Parts: sequence; structure tokens; C-alpha cells
Amino acid sequence: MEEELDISESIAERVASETLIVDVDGFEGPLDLLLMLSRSQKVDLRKISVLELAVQYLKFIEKATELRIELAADYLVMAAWLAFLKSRLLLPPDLTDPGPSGDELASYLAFQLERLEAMRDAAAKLMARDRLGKDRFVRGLTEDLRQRKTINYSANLLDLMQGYARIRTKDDFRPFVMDRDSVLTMEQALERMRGLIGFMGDWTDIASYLPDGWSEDPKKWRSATASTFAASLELAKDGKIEIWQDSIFSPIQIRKRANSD
Amino acid sequence: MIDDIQEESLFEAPAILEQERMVEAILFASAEPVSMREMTKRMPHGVDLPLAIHNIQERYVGRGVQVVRVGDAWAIRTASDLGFLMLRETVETRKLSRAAIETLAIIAYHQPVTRAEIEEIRGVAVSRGTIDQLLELEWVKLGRRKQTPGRPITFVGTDQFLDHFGLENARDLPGLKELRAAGLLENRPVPGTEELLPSDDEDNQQENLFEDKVSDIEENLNN
Amino acid sequence: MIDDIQEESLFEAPAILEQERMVEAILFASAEPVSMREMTKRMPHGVDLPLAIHNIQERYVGRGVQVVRVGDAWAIRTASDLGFLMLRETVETRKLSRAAIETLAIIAYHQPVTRAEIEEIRGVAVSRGTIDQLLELEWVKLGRRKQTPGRPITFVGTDQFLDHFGLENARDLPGLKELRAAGLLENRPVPGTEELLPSDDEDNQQENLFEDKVSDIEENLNN
Repeated sequence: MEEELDISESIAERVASETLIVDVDGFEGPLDLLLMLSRSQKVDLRKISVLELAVQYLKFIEKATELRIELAADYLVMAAWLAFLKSRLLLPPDLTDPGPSGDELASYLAFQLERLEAMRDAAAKLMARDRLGKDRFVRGLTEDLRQRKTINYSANLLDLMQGYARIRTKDDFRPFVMDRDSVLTMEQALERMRGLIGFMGDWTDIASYLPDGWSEDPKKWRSATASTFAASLELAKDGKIEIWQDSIFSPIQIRKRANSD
Repeated sequence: MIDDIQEESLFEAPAILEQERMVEAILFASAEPVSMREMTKRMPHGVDLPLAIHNIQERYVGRGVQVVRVGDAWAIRTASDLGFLMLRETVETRKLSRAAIETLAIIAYHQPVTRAEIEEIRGVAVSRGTIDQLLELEWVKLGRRKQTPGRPITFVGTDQFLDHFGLENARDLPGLKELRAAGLLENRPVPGTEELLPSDDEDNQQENLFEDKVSDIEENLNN
Repeated sequence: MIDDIQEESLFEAPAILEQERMVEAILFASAEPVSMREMTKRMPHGVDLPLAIHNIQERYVGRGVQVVRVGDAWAIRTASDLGFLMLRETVETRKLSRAAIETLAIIAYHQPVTRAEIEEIRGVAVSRGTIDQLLELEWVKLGRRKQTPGRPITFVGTDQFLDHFGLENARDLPGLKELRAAGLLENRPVPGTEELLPSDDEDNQQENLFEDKVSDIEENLNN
């Protein structure tokens, strides 16, 4: 019978220890645990016996350690501090000790517990309020604030003048190569004519010496005509060709000089 | 029928004012118009929904929001005359783009000028948007068609343009000489500038209005 | 059209009833509280906004929707006794942990408060996720740094927090006065650490600090 009793006791103990494990998990730190323990005193937190609380806490930690429950460092630090506080509270005050008295420490702990409890109450009150999306609702059919942006463009006379000046100056600076495709240089004309002189028979209009495709575009035609004419004069000066025009504005004709070569 | 009677007796219908509050809250919080059926489902039994809706609608007559019927459903909407409150107007001042300034300058100095001519002077294509912008700003407008093949449209400056730039008339535009004097132009005028100016006969046939302007501009530019 | 109205208003503000309609329309159109500044920006010049809001608020007393103050802003919310009519289709916010709820309360009642202070009050480390969750809900935000060694960042409540819990401002927190009277919102120094604090004046300073805190709360919430 006695054995049975022992067994039942040990079962009760095991149940208790299991509960303890669960509880340790559920506590939000040592202060929370202390707050829970303080409730057993059933008094105003300001009148709580911190000494009794310290004893309870230390007992709890001791038991937890016995049951090899992993305790976070926080709990052990608190245990050490409470052990210190307990000794302070039990011993008569040492007036030579410059540190805080046991009562001061005790009242601070009581303050901490009271404050934590107050914050818990406040949190509960807060959560119990009529909350948005639960008790109170916002407008469902909202109207978006449309944005209409009016842009005023600004420009002053200086901008305008600078803009115009920019264009006009740009023309002046236009690189020569840009224009080259519509310009026949005299060197080019000379080279071309030198090659053709050999095939020259009778008087021929210099217009027929213009390179292919240079007679259609007026710009190109002007350039090619001018350089071809200049090249002709050059060749005539060198004695390679003869040049002849029968009247003003009539076609200019050239032919190879007989005694050249 | 019997059910109705029983339910009515089980739940006392709320007072009509209370019913109105309920309709008000439901319409306010719903993202979409709420049908009568939907409201009936959500409200306590025994309510006189048509009356409650009617009262609420009346209550909002002349207010900033209105209770309106949308098909078979009801909704609260902003009063139509207050729509402007949902619009935030902002005014932003922006510098005109370089392309727009240059195009505007060419139109101002060479008016009337065709798009092709503008492109020739700028040396780059003029985007449709640039001219549209100037037209929108009412700084340029369409002039007469040019009497050349294709009869291209021309662009001319407007009175608003003169106004904005503080000019009495196009004659006041500073000439090349003045631009040079102001240090804006350092180079000699480009030979052939005159060609771009509307000095042909056909242009002289344009409105007399333009004639003096044009010749003045020309004069300025040739200086 | 709009310009006309605004220009007109430069000389003559719209009648108060008209102003009320406008406030009504603006508040109805927005799910978020609308600040006085925003309303002023959107309404014609010369309106007496406080009066218009006051009148509108009065008008809705006892109705299905209420005009409520949220910090420096105003909003319309359904009357809380009618919550049962609403469809709770909206996704339930993640259930807040006990740690998060406590941390929220501590921030609300002690703001501006540093993380170390929160930990001191709770007697346990605050996990990163807890504060993140509150920041994500936009119920708390970062306040200014505290002028103490290390210049730690502080946390303060937001307008969304006030809106969610139906508070006009942080002074309306339930039981705030009692807590303050009981000295539970004071920053009492840990015995034996006084030496680390500047001087005996500390307590007086503490009080001043707290005064500051209150005005800080206001300031933060008004932002």
C-alpha cells in the first residue's frame, strides 16, 4: 500500500514538474514569473512582501534546476539578484555600506512589478477598445484624389535669342567634310580631265567632262562646272589643251593641243 | 408567413431611426453599391428597408454626399457639384525644351516658315510634338499655305507670343547684328541666310499685314 | 471653372453650410483620416475649417457614421455599435503576440521610449520581430533620438495607431491619468545606479523630461 502511495506521489510530482516545464515556456521572462508568484499573496502589489516573493522565486528556480529544466540566463541572473536582496532584507541594515539598502531594492522591485502589471492592464484595455476593421469601419467606396498637373512652360526673350544664335553659329561651324559630297574640288576635276585628254578628238563642250551624276543636282552642277572650268584653264596654261568660246554665254569648248605629249 | 410572424415576435424590429443608422453605416462601409436584398440579409428582421432608405436619402438631400440608386442597389456618392474637391491641381513651371526654343526662334525670325524650312535651318528633323507644343501654347499658329509644290503649310508667330516675350511686334526681335553685339553670335553671318527669308515674289503676295514685318526682320538679319 | 470658384473665394468665402458640405464630401471620400492642412489645401480660400468641422461633427452625433478626430486629422467611421452589420471579409490581421501587445502598450504610454526602456519595463529582451510587426502595422514609428549616451532611437505611436483604437490623441489613452498619478510612467532609477546619473537634480529633471515627453507625444502625433 505504501508503495502504491509512493507511486501516486511520484505521479503527482511528475505531473507538477511537467506543468512547470510548460509554465516556464509560457513566461515572458523572470519579471513575469515574479508577477505570477506575487498573485498568490493576493494583496496590492504595493503591499507585497518582496522577501516572501524572493523566497518563492528561489524555490521555483531550485526546483526547476532539480528537474533539469533549461532555464534562460535571465532567470538565473534574477535568482542571484533575489538571493542578494533576500540576504539584505534579513540582515540588520549596515549603515557603513554605501550601497542601496534592502528596502530600496525591494521597493524598486515592487515598482517594477506594479509597472509591468499596469502596462498589461493598459494593453488589455487598449485591445478591448472598438477597433478599426472590427467594430468601426472605414469608408468602403473611396474616391481617389485625382491629380491634375498644369504645366506652365516658360521661356524668355534671352532664351529665344540664344536659341536662334545657337542655330546660326552652328551653321558657321559646320565641318567642311559635311559639304564635301556636293563639292568637286579643282584637284579632282584636274585629275579627271588629265585622264580624259587622251581620248579628246575635236572641240568638245566642257560640260561633257562633268563626272556622271553631277549635272542633275544644281548645287553639284555648279561646283563641278566651276572646278572643271578652272581645271581647263590650268591645262590650257600648261599647254595641254586649247580653249575656245565663240560668244558670251555660249558653250566653252576645249580640245587637245596637237603638239602636246 | 407563419415564420415571419414568429420571427417578428422573437425579435422586436428596431425603431426606424435605428434602421436609418444601420442603412447609413452599411452604405458607408461598402466598397460597392448594396442591393436591397443584401441589406435585408444583413439587417435585423422586421425592418422597413424601403422606408429607412427613403428617409436616409431625404436626410442627405443638399448635403455634401448623396444617397443614390445604382441600378437595383444603393450607394453614397459625392455630390456632383463638389467633384472639384477630389481634384488636386498643381501648377508646375518648366523651361521650354531646347528643341522647342529653337523651333520657336526660327518661326519668329523667318515667319511664315514651313516645317521643311525649319528643319533645314536647324539641321535636324522637327518632331511633331515640338510644333504641337508651340501650337498648344498658342505661341505659333498656322499661316497660309506656301505657293510652292505641295503647297506646304507655314507657321507664324501669334500675338500671345509677342505678349509673352514682351515684344510690340515681330519687328522688335533683335537682329543678327544686335545678337552679335550682345555676344550671342560671334561669327559672321552665314552667306545664303537671305535665301531662307521669304523674299520671293510669292511671299510678297502674302497678306500685307506680314509684309512690313517680314521685310523688317529681313533687314535686321541682313545687318 | 475651378479657377472661377477659387478666385471668387478670394473675395467671398462660401457660406458655412457650403463649407460643411465640402468637409463632408472630403471626409466621405477618404478611407484615411484627412489632415486639416490637406483640407485647407483642397478647399476654397477663406473657409472657417474648424467651425465647419465642428458643425459636421455635431451633425453626425448619434448617426450611423461618426466624424472623429485622429490626431490632427479627421475621419468618418461607422458607429462602433453597428459593427455587427459589417461584412468581415477583410483579412484578419496577424494575431498579435502577447509580447507585441505589451510592447505596443509600453510604447503608447511611455512614448518616446527606447528599446532598452521597453526591455527594462518588461524585464525581458524585445525580439526584433516584435517591433518589426508593430512597425509593419504602422502603429509605431521611429521617433527622434534620445539625448542620452549612445543617442538611442526612440519609438512613438502613429496616427494609424490612434485611428485603429479610436483615440483622438495620445492623451486619450485609457487610464493614462491614473497611471501618471500613480507614478507608473516615471522613469525611476534602479537603486545603486544613481551614481551613474548626473546629480540629485535628476529627479527634477526627470519630471521636466516627462513634461517634454507629453509635448513630444503631441508633437509626434500631430506630424
